[in-house]
Amino acid sequence: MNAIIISAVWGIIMMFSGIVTAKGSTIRNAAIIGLVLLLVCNYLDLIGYHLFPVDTHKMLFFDTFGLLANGIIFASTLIYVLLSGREIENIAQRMPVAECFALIFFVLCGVSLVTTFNTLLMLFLGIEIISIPLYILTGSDKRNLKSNEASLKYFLMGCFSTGVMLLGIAFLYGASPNGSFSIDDLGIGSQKLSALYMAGLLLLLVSMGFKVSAAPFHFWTPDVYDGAPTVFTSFMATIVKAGIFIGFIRLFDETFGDSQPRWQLFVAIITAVTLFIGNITAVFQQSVKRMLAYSSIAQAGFMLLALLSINGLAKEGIILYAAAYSLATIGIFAILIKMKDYTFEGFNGLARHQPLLAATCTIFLLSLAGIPLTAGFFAKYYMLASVIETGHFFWLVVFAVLCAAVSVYYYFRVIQAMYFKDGDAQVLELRPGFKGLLVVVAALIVLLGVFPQVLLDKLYTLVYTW
Amino acid sequence: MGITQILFWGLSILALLGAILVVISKNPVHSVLWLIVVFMAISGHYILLNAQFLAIVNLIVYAGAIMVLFLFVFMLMNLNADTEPQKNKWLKIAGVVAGGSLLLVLVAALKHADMKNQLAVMNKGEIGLIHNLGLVLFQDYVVPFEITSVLFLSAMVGVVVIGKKD
Amino acid sequence: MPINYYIFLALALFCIGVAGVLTRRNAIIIFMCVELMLNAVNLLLVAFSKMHQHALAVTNPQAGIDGQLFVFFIMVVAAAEVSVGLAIIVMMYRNTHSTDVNFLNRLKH
Amino acid sequence: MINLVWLIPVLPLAGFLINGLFRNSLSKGMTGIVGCGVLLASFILSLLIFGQVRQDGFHAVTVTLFDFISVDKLHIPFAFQVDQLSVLFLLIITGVGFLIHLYSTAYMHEEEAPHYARYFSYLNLFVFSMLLLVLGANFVILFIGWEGVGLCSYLLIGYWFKNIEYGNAAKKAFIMNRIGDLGFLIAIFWMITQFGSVTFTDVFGGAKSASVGVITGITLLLFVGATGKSAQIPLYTWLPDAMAGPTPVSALIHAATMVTAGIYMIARSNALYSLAPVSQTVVAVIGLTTALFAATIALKQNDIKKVLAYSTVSQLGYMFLGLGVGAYTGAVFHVMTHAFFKALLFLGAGSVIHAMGGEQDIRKMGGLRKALPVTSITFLIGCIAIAGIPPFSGFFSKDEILSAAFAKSPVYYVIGLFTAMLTAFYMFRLFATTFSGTFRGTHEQEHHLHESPLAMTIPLIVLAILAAVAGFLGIPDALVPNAHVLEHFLEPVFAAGGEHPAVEVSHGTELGLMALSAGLALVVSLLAWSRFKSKPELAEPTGFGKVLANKWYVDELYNAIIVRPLNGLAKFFVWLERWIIDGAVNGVGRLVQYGGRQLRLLQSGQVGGYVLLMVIGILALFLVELFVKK
Amino acid sequence: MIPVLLIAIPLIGGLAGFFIKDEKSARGWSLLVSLAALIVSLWGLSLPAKSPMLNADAEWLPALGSRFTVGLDGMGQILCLLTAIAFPVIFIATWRDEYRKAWNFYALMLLSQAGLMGVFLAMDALLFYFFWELALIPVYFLCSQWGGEKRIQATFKFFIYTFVGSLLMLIGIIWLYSHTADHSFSMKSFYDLRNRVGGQEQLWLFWLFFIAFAIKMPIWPLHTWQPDTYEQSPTATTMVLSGVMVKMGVFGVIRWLAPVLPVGTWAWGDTVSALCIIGMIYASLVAIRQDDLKRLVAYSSIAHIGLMCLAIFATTTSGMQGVMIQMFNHGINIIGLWIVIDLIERQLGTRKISELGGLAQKAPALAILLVIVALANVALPLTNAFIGEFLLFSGVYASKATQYNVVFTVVAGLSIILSAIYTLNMIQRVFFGNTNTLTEKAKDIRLNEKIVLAAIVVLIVVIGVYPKPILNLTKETVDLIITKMNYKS
Repeated sequence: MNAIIISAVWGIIMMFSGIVTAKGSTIRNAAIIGLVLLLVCNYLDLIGYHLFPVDTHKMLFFDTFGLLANGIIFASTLIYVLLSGREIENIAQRMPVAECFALIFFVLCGVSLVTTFNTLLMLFLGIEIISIPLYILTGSDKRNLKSNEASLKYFLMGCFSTGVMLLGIAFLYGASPNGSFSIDDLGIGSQKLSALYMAGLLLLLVSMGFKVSAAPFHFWTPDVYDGAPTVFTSFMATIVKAGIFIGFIRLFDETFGDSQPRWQLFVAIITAVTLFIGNITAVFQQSVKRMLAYSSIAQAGFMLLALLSINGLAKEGIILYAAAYSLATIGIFAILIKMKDYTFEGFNGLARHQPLLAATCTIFLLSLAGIPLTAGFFAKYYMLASVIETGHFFWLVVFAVLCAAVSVYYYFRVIQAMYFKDGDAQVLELRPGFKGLLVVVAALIVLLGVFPQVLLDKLYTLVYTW
Repeated sequence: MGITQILFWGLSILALLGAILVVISKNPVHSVLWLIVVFMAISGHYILLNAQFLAIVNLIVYAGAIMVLFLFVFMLMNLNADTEPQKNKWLKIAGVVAGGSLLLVLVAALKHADMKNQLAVMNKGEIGLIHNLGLVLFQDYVVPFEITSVLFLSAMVGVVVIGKKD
Repeated sequence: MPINYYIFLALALFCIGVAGVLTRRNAIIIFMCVELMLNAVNLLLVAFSKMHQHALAVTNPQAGIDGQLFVFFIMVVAAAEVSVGLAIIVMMYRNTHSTDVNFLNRLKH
Repeated sequence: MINLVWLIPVLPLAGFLINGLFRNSLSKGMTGIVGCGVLLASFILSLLIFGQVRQDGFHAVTVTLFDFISVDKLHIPFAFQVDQLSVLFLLIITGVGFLIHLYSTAYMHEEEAPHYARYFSYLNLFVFSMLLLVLGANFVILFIGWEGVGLCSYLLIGYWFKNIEYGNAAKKAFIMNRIGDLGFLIAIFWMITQFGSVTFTDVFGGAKSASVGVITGITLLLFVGATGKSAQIPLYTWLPDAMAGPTPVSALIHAATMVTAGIYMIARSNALYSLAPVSQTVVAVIGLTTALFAATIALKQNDIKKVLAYSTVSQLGYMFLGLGVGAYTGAVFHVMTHAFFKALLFLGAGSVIHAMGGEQDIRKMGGLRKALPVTSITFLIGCIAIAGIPPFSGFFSKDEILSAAFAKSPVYYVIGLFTAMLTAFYMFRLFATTFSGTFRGTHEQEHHLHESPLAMTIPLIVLAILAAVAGFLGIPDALVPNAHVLEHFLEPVFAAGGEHPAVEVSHGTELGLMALSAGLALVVSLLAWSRFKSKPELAEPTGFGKVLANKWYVDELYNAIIVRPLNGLAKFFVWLERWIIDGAVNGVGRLVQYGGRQLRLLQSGQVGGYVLLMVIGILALFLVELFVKK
Repeated sequence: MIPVLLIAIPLIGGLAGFFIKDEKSARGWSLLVSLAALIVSLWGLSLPAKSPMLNADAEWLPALGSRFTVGLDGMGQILCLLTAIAFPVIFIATWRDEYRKAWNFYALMLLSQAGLMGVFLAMDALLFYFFWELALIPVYFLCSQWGGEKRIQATFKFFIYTFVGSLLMLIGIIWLYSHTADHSFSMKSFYDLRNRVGGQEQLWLFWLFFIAFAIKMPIWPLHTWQPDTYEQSPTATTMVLSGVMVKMGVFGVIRWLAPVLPVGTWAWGDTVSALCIIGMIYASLVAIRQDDLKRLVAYSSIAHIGLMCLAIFATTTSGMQGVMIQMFNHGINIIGLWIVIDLIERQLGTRKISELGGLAQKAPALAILLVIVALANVALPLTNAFIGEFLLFSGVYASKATQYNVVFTVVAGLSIILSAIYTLNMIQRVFFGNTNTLTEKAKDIRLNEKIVLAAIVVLIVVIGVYPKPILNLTKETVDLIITKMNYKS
């Protein structure tokens, strides 16, 4: 609860900070303070110290899983703001910085809801609170037609998926034995499911799949990620996606967990299609930004494996995956923002001019590709292991690794461009702090890659003592 | 067939008809108007189902506020029927076929649902009254209720930011 | 009324909305069709709410009220969405003088 | 003394290392001293050991140096076996080898010092390998030497590496040898699985309990090895080409070492062959065929060394015939006498070539008798010996084989006899063309003609004496009873292989046969002499002669049925590699790219399209739900 | 202790190497580090087999059941020794090669050494996988950065190829892990799996592992990355690749496949053997037609490795011993060949056989050393490779795991002949004959190269004459593996 309230309140503070000062850095610092506060409070929550003893009437449920996910998300956001926060000012000729930060905080509020919801209503509200600011952030570069277009596409399709989701919720409500939206009451057990229940489940799967850009409901992703200002693409592709994924897992674990065998096949199909489309389509992209959009689809495919096999490993893994994926993607986007040219050619010879940038970028890319010694490896490891643990869907595992191999192709294109091709990659001005932070992020990724247990220890003990 | 049944069928047909006309009207303004008809029909259903509060809110919020917003925008943009060029015919057909098959499939999926003897009671029950709803809303649902303020805030901020001329 | 009727009615409305989204090119009309879908869901929820009330009235006099409250929240959200959506459409219109979604294809592949 | 046997191979090895490593700093004189000295020392050591071995009641001694390979139950020690057979070979190798080394110091004197040293180091290595071969107490050590001589022949044949033709000849020798070696190697593996050991004593001891099929298989495979090393059909073609090397090398290869390896190995394995009659027949038939075949080719060769080379192949065929019919002693006897007279002939040919300034074509020689008296006389002795005219050595050894062959089958005898006549014919054709008549070379050559230096003539003389008298070591019982010294000496080795299967021929018949062959040889020799004395065959041969001159077109045949198909296959594989296998790999990559390009088109940029696809996705999920049984 | 040092020295040395921004110092540094590793490796050899210094164990991922367990058994000793010898030799031999940003080059080389050491030392499946990939990454960068004209495509193919394989192996590892009794990645748990994993499962699990190893070795038809990569890589890296890295595949089969999945190994033995043999003949024939020296050696390597793989599946002690010793020998010999090729290329700027000739006149020392190395390559007796191939072939011949042992031996034996053909062809066309305008200006080798090559030759001969120490070293490992492979017991 701490996080929800503080993020909402801090959003309002940010909103009004624009009145107090017009200086971008002040506002950004305020945001950073807010994020640190969020992290601290969330940690307090995690260790059982609740600042706001609110009776949520079982609307929300705060467990370690959700709170840990929150922590990861806030930390990622902090890193994101530190790395790319300044860029928000660059689109701020059209967009007041304060409002942008306010929206970001509102999104975080939504994410905290999604990670801790206990009724479908809260899930719905959380998703909407995430979505609406995002529509706006996507379109924040108002004069840019691409940004407009992305925003409108995102909005229209987002509404459509909301409709689908609501229909699903309605079906579930109809099927629920005692007329409730609470996920405690929806768990019907493992007996034969009614058609209504199944229909609701499928529709929810579709709409949540839409939000995490699972194929074939992913079509908005490349366009929106491409069109949105890069700094917000970074935010959407990482923090938001990770948050929604946690909610996704939570929904299917808590609500439908008992009837897992019934819906696993659907998830498997969606996962396979997502992996396939994400990876294959990314291969042909010419723009790194768009490639990253497709890669985010591909990564979502991998995360869906956790959904397929909801078990201890999966829940542990999804946290690690969220962390690994967010860190690496935020890092790459932070570098991408500094590039003058977003195409692959634009990266040619970067290693010569900016060895540090290239080196960190390489670590991020390696992490995304899932090479050992980076966090990405263990993230993928957990995903694969969780599915293998279930003993089914072995074909999907094999398919997933083949797709992972394809992913190497496009990630390594960037590395090739940076290191092995000649050219002069144009980079915007870099602050030393930025570089330092990149190194820190890269170090974090390597640390997680060698000792993932640093992050997972707490979760592990909790997951297995449940 | 009692009066409620007749009303049910009448409203249903009205709603469906209105909905279809929303989709096929050439003139956007007509679409808006037909949509209002649909909303009214649905409000009628709410009343039949003894959900008076929702019926009223539906009328006020949807038919009243939201649809007026739509109309405003149309007028602001001065859109009329001619501005919308025809979509690719095949896409249109595909759209209709897809919508139709979705209906078919959903109906097929739910046809066998064990709902035969479940009734949506009409004209009975107090839960739809503002008194009951209000109590529950401000007791059990206070958290979501407060949370929606965040939703509205963000929507407000967004609209201001986006709508502001620079 | 048997609940099935409501289910089918709501589904029909929903699918008409879907068909509208698929067939129309005007962003606002598409948006209206989405509203149609939401209303179909609302209707369904209210119908289910009454069904639950009927079924569970003995044990719980308040049974079914959740559905109606959910509808209330949907309306709230819809209102917020409409404001944002229309703002976006207006912004779009300012730049392109069109609300045609087919016009939006700078981003593809 | 016997414990010092390891010194015998190690000394040449040391010579190899000294000459090889310090080839740039050693003077030619030093090189020659080192090269010959180590051989002489080895020869003396061999003599000393021989002294011990020839005492009555000597049993084979095994000297183990160290554990070579020891895996699981298989133990292969690096061990030497000293017995009558190996000592005999030791003497031949070191003795004749020494003479050849000595000869070489003069023959190769025009080479630059480093190359001169290189030459001697190769020679030493060659001898080392050969010594290893005959001393080895098991098949693996034997095989090491076996491959070693193959390597050295490669190095020596290709000694003048600037000439690409010589290089090809060297390569051919090595590869042909390797083909045979593969057979040998497989035989060794078979022995390992069959007997769990490769040591001679274990293998021969265990052979009696093994099935005939197994023994036949092993022996046939061993014989495949032997055909490679000892230049038998079908792997003989490398030997004539091996003339590319310096002439003393040819002498070494043909006389003392290398080619006799096959004979040695089969003689050594007599215990096995005695148990496998089929193999024996194969050995005999192949040997006989080779003898005849090579002899026919030799008839029409004009290169002095080529004639000798084919005669070697032919004589080796004789030896195999001897082995095949069970006359192991005869075969070894022939090896010995052959070593003497063939070394003599080659060195003589070398002397001729030396005098002729490198010319090898006998059509451009003639009348050399006057200019090269020592050479011509010794060469004549060699010819008489090889032609089988009594009482020179070749007669006795050849006759022993022929009589054994007669005992086995008259057909063998008839063909053998015919071959012997051919031998006499082509040898005297060679002698007559080269040494009598008038000189047919250039004036410059005529001026240059001279008898070779002492270092060359002394070996010739020594060998000539040996070629003349060595036959008396094996006087057949038919002539003088119990005068066959060699048979008595070797008896322990061959007795171990079981009883001699040859049907004894009565002394009377044997005498008759002897007389027949001696008479025929004499007649044919004289015939050839008179035929070519003054009218050498200078024109290009025609008709059947051409076929013979072209060696029955065997090289061409091999080229057509082996080399070219192999090349074709290689070419096909290169194609396969590029377009199919790698093509498949790249194809997968390209397929992914193509897929990417096509799938990307789904991303049409149209919202309507996206929603449509979403709806289709939903439909698909529901259809799965409806229709897929779970 | 020693295993940790073996990994840590090159790892830390390599990381430090990135910061020595001076070509000469970086070169010296890397030589120093690699020599230090060699000393440690020799120290390890001097210790008795049971010495506690040879093992190290530390907590790593307790929740996953993976520990940082490293140890030196006989096979590890021999391969670590190979790795430890290879790097200084490579550094010395390529002392004069020029690299852009050389410090990065040397640092990456050291990192790859660390990865390789890790692979050979890991006694924990996950750790093994970790190092397996880690060894690959630096090599990828080395090849792509400093390689030939088509380096990017070639090495990329190599990378993806091997990556696919290793991912499949990862699946296999996880699958096995989830079936271990104590949910552990330790080698012991894996070795105990043979009773817990059914035959049917072993059948497909086998391929998950084998494909990874087969790609690395490489086994026909998964070999096509190899010639391209060898051709395009800088020679120093090619030496690492062919000298040490391909042994990872062989090693993997011996340590992580055959004993873990004996039924699968037995069931697929014939299939794999057939592939190996096809590969041997095929590669030998293709080698005959190569004009590029590097490609020729690459194909010859395929043939040699094929034989090793064949012998593993023969499941005989002598065959396995042969594999052990041959892994070492092949590494030494092929590095020797590469050194010669590098010398030629550096001097004359070409690797095309058709453009060379007559080098023996100009560079006799080089010619002699090459001939010896090449003869070792064709397994002439008294060279190290003879011991290896003799044991390999005898192992294959004696195999009871297949009924086609004789056929396998004979057909595989043909490659002996073929190898003689291409090797001699190469020697002849490069070194013999007359010089041409290009080779006219060739010079003989310098002292450092002479020393390195001479050292290699000495190793070749010493092992060829007295292989016993090495055979004894690996005896225990071989016995263990063979016992484990005999699944019936």
